[in-house]
Amino acid sequence: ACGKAGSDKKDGAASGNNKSIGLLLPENASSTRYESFDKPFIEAKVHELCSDCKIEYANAEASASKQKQQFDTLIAQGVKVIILDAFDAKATQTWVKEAADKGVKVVAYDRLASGPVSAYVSFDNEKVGELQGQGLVDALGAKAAESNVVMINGDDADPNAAQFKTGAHKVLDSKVKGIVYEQSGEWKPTVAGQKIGAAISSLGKDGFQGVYSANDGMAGAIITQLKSQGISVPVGGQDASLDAIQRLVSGDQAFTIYKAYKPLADAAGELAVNLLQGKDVKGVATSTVDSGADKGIPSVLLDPKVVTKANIKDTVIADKLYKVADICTADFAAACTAAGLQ
Amino acid sequence: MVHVTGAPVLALRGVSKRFGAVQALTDVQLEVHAGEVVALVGDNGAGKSTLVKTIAGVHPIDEGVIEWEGKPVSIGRPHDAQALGIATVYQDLALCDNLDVVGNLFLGRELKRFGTLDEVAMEKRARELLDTLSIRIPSVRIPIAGLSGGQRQVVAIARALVGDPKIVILDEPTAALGVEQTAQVLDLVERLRERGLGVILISHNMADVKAVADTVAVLRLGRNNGSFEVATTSHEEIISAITGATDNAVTRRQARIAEDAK
Amino acid sequence: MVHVTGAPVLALRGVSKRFGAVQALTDVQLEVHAGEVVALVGDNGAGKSTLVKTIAGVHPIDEGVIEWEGKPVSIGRPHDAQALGIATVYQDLALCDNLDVVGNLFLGRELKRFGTLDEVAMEKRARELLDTLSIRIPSVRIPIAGLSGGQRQVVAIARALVGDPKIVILDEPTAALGVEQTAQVLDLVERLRERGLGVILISHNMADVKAVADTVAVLRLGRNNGSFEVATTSHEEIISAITGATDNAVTRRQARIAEDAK
Amino acid sequence: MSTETPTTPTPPAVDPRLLVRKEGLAGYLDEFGRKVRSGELGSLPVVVGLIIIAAVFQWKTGHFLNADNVTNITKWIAGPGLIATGVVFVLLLGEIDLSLGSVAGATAAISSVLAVRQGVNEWLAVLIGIAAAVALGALHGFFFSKIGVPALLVTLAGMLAWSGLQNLVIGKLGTVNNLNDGVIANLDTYFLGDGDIVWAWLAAILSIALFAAGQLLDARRRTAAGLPARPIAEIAMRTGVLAVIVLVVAYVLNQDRGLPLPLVLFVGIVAITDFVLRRTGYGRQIFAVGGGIEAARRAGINVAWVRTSVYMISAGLAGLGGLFIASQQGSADKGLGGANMLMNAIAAAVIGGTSLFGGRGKTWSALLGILVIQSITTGLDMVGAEQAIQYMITGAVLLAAVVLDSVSRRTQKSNGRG
Amino acid sequence: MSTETPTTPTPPAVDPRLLVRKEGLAGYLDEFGRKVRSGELGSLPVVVGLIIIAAVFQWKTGHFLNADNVTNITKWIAGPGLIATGVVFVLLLGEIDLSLGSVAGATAAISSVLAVRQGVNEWLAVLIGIAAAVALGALHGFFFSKIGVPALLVTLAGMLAWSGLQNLVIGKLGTVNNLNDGVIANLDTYFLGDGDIVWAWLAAILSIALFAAGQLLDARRRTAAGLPARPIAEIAMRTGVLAVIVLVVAYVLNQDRGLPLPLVLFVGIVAITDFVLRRTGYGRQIFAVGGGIEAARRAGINVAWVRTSVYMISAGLAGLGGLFIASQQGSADKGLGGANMLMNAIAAAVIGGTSLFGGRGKTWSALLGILVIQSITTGLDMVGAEQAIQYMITGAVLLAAVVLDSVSRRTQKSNGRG
Ligand SMILES: Nc1ncnc2c1ncn2[C@@H]1O[C@H](COP(=O)(O)OP(=O)(O)OP(=O)(O)O)[C@@H](O)[C@H]1O
Ligand SMILES: Nc1ncnc2c1ncn2[C@@H]1O[C@H](COP(=O)(O)OP(=O)(O)OP(=O)(O)O)[C@@H](O)[C@H]1O
Ligand SMILES: [Mg+2]
Ligand SMILES: [Mg+2]
Repeated sequence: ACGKAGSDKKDGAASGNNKSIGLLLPENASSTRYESFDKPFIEAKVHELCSDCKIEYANAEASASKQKQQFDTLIAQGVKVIILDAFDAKATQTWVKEAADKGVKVVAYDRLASGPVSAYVSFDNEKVGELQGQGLVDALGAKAAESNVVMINGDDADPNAAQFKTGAHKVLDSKVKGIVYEQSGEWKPTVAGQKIGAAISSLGKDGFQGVYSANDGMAGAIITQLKSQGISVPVGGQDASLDAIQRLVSGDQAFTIYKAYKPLADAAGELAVNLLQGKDVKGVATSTVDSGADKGIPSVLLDPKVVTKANIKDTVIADKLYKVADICTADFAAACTAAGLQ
Repeated sequence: MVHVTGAPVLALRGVSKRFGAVQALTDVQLEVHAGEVVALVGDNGAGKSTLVKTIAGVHPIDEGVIEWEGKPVSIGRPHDAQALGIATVYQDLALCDNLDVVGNLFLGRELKRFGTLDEVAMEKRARELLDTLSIRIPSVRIPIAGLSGGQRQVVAIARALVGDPKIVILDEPTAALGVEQTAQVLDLVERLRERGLGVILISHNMADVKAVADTVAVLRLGRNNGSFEVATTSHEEIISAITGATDNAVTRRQARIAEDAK
Repeated sequence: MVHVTGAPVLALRGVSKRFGAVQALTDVQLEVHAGEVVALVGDNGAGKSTLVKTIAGVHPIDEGVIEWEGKPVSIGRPHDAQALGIATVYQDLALCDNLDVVGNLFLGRELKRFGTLDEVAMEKRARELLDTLSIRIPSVRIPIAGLSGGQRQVVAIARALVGDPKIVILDEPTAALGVEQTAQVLDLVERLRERGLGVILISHNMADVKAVADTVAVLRLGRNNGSFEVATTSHEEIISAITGATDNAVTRRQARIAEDAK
Repeated sequence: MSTETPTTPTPPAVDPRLLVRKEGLAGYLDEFGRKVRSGELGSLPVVVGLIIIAAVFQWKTGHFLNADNVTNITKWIAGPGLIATGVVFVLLLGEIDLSLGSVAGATAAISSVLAVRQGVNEWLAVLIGIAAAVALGALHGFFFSKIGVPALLVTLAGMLAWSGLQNLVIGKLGTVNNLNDGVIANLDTYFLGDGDIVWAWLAAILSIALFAAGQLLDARRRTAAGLPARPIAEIAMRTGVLAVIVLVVAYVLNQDRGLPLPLVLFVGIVAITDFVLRRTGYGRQIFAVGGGIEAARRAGINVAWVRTSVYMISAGLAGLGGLFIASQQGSADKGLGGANMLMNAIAAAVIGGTSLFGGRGKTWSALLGILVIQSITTGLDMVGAEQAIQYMITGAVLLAAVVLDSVSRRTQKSNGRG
Repeated sequence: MSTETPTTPTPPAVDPRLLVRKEGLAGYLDEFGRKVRSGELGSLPVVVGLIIIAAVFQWKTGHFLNADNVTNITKWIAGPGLIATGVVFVLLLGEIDLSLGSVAGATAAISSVLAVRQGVNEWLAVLIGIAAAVALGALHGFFFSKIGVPALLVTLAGMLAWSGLQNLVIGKLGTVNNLNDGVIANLDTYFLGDGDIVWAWLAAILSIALFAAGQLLDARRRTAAGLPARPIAEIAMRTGVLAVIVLVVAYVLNQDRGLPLPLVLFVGIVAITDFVLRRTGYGRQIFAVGGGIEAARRAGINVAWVRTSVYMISAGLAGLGGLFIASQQGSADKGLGGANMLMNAIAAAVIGGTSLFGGRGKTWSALLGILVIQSITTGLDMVGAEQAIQYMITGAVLLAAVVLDSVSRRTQKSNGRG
């Protein structure tokens, strides 16, 4: 007499909530991008296309379990389209399938959630890692081939950190002399600072010529420690966070990776509204990707950019990510003038 | 015996106290004059310790009035009672197990020097105090946790003498004491009376009560059950007020033993 | 008085115990026979409770031998002592404040029914036990934390009677008790002796000791200081063995009072 | 031993100071009023809090109390709720276990990796996982009770070590998806009464009947032994209240897919552990150790064993909870059972009314507490509160829930003998 | 009051059972041996542990004890060490404070945002930040001691709420870089004796002289009052040991850039708090409350105020610690002061020898404990251990460090009266 939850069951909360789009973002502790950029940009785009649509937002705080709960809650609320930035993209197979059974469509955002998603919008994480590696090689310039590099990676428990790492290795392994020290910085600046301190103690002050940092937060602490020991080598990060842009201006940090959140968010918003209104997504999602058994997922794939002191104006400022005034606080005024920002 | 005159230093008028479903005290009256030793007696669970704790501010009273030198006062916490000049030795002692003997003796009334604790002066004074009570404690620097029951009791008694109280309340102070220490405490009670302090002494030992008390107040099941002048009352009268019957285990036991002896 | 025959049930031979820098017991001897009441007396801090705790397995001994029915045994934890048949009432009672009276009485020896606790049987038995000790406790279902000092003491005594001990050790069992309850406990001690149990009774009350004990063992500063037949020894002899001097606070106080009375 | 008649039998007079409850319903209400006034509220504040939370979110969102949302909430509480049940056990000892989150994570990792990557039979994998959890608990218990290392430290070390173990077991390949239709996957998707609602009703009614029968039998034995017993009117009332709650919940859940298996298992485990704690000698020993180690030791209780076994039980429950969480999120990953999970479990136990100071509490408090926390989380997610605000509100609501509880407990505390 | 002569003065005979220590060095060694045997080791196990850790890593890496690595370690211990000092205060009360990490994060956020984004004078910003931390502590203290909510819960709520506050303050623009050459930035980069080594030596020698003078004066007063005093030989030996440690550390640090400012400030604060705890009436009250709330209350101590003020102090110290961490990582961000930081701080306090059960401990234990933890972390970083392995080793070493400590404490514990 007992049975499985089936699609034959009555559709719990189908009651007229068809104007809601779910938005699930993975975390907010190690990066500010999600709530500072992704969320407002997506909301703006959705409202632009569908003025009475509502966004139901939740953040998973770096927990797959919590994200699943939020996912289920959205379905229970009767949401028909979910933009899902999966904390753990590998773990979503069953979720997406359950949703599909209930007629709920999922847009995989930023990370390719496994399962039969309806569309996918992203930067390629491995590509980001490659760009980071290339950025460091460029910063090292002619000496790159004789340079030893220290790598401070993201948290081992975060699946995305592994993809950044793979990408970076792809480039660095062949183009520099060697990786002389590699550790997880756990996405935590303090930890990263201590790791670089240990690296300096182990390798000596001239034991390495460049530092790969998986994100900007860790890069800040790494640079602080290097400076306090009087070491000056190129350090690169990721995220184009404000503090990193400031360090680019002052010359402390060599580069960061800028993923233009606006086009990403715009594409997601448009796809979601189209799905909600039953329109075809092919017009927006021009390419396709495969994910396990699910072939030919309509996709929007965007290219991340390397930001250096030279192209700040053309990237983050041009995209209105930051105002010049945000970057050029009193402390950075002189450097800004020198860099031609003011 | 010192003569009692004037208004009582401390007076309880119609005090009641309830714990959950238990009415521990009902409409209790009590008066203590300067230079008077009042013995408070009663069966186990009669409410003696509860009464003491209401006076000492440990349990605020539910109803009734506490008067101090004729004026009603409100005693809401132990600090209030101490500020009035009430020093209390509790039946359950209430010492800090982790502090040493000196620390416990002066807790809340530390001697200071340049604003910092004057350990030397306190240790000296502690040794003097304990000597007057003829107790042997291996060292005044070991934590209370390592003392015997009687040693702890003496420390608690000595604690009440630091400072300058007007009323000293002793809740079964000699329960854990040896014969010699008991004699010292009885001496101490008499010295306190001579110096004009009021003393409330709780004890189950009628011999001790008769030896030092001026009046005996009896509590029974949380109510007053008579108040007697010690000089004019017999042992048996007090005991029957305590047990509420002239035929009780004590008299039966005595009768039986007398019979056996025959 | 029952006649003592054969080997002692419990014998201590040269027992020593040290706490940190304090040598609490040195080379102590003690014998208890079936049907005998041994009173253990001594000044505060003499080491009586420590001795009891070594027998009960609370503090394992450092040196010496404990013999049970003639054979040396090792008592390393309270469970060992209980298994031998030693029931102990501690001076510091050691009850679980959060459990109710019934729970404490049967702790470690719960009555069961179909493998689960038989609360009904235990509650019934608890009421009977407490009645024989004529104590009034508002309800056997309130946590121990809400009992008066004497009520707790009676619960601890009743605890020792659950089970089937051969030796009962009572460490100052009547310290907190009223006159009636004290009489009941003395009766109880006599009943235990009649039933052929050995009893070790610690008390500072010489009258009680003389009333029920067969022999008196004196401890002083952690060493044996004499053992007396109660029948043939005077009050004063015992007290001077306890205090280590014939001139002590007790005799001085008596002399002074006698003088005042003149 | 004291079967002999005492020499001086005193009539067992009832203490005249004890306020006896009047007979019947009036007496019950009377006593209830007195208890509320003197601060013995029991779980009333939590229940009221729960009702307020539900009302507020229902009003804000309009579908908080919908059948499928209630189903979701009752499914999700099982995992963290089992961890919270484990927390109740250690709190009863007056101790803490910080490792339970990591143990849950490690268990899920072990079972999943065995079943999915090594191809071990899934039932066996689950058993091995739970056995491993119990073994970890035994290790904590050993260091704590035999070596004497403070429990906070042992379990802090455990927290680090077992999350390391979890990472190692999951390995470079990362997240392990549950087997389709496997044991773990079914934990989450199976419903009692799905298709045939009779079963769901039967389960609900059976639990009510068991409760009433137990109460009646107990009252009869007490009356027979001459002890005060609960009057029939009161038993009827208590059964009535329980029946209403159970039947309403069952009705609402039946509107969706029936009783979720995780809820049934969780409630069942809570009921069993509650029985063990209150009705067996072993449970009594746990309370005794929590109330006073020295007293328990002197009563001949094997304190070391009680402590070790409690750590084993709590780790086992946490391990089971980890499997429920894996089932619910569809996979075992490196982050399963992180620090937040543990904090929620501890908060749940305390909000539900288990004392942090040992010796007082029930496993039912894990159920009540986790229900409060999950309701708040779900509600806030539905309202779409911003992350920072959400943190603050969660913090504030937790505080509010316990302030009420604490204030009500104060009277009792101040009555304690010092 | 008892200045009157007693009627029966007993000669104050020394208890013959007390084993008195023999005079001179022999007596000292004798007593030391006895203490080791009976388990009163004090901080010896931690110190030995530290030496072993240093030796192992020196052997493994070859440059663990190099001047610049030692400098790094001593710089890093300041931030978490200050939080651990705050933890010692609450542990002395027998309580816990889970919010200290969040408080550190919120303080760093407030000060940085004020100074950098609002252009407030940086000293003022730092003061406001610390004042805010103290205010948060006061709030915890109020709920705990006045309302009666268990401290674990209050601070759990605080942990969530203040990390929300931290996120709000930092806001959408994210991570805030420290001002170049500002107060906070300098905390990390300033060295006493950088350039002029005389100052560094002076600071070291001054602290030794102060210690010796204090000990000598105390001994003289005691002898004058007829109390047993520490023999001169022992004072000389203690001073000697201290001098060797201080001078060796100073020498090694001078090989690099001199005494790091964070280390000097941290040690200074530990010394001051130690003085407050051991030598003032307020410190005595803290111990009393930790040893027995009811006894302290009956002694007329304002228990609520002592508790509240301790929570204020610990929050203030955590706030200061947060600024040190911000200084060391070059910025204030949303993750500063996360859960791991707090766990390390608690572990440090306990490893250093502060009891979790209240009423026993020293602030120096925060210094010792954090030194152990930081040495292990740095050593493992240098060896290049993997993250998962690192977690496990850290857990295992923490455990090993305290097992020794616990075993040695057991004898003492079993002597406690139950
Ligand atoms: N746990 C302990 N740690 C250190 N010293 C202790 C401990 N227990 C007892 N002592 C010491 O041992 C001595 C004997 O104590 P014990 O409690 O046996 O005395 P007692 O004869 O029972 O005294 P009383 O009549 O006061 O109860 C005392 O001086 C006490 O300081
Ligand atoms: N904190 C409390 N909570 C509940 N009931 C209490 C509390 N304190 C005392 N009682 C009850 O109040 C009554 C009186 O207790 P109290 O301690 O005052 O007795 P007592 O006269 O001092 O007895 P004893 O001679 O045994 O010390 C007892 O029945 C006891 O159960
Ligand atoms: Mg009393
Ligand atoms: Mg004793």
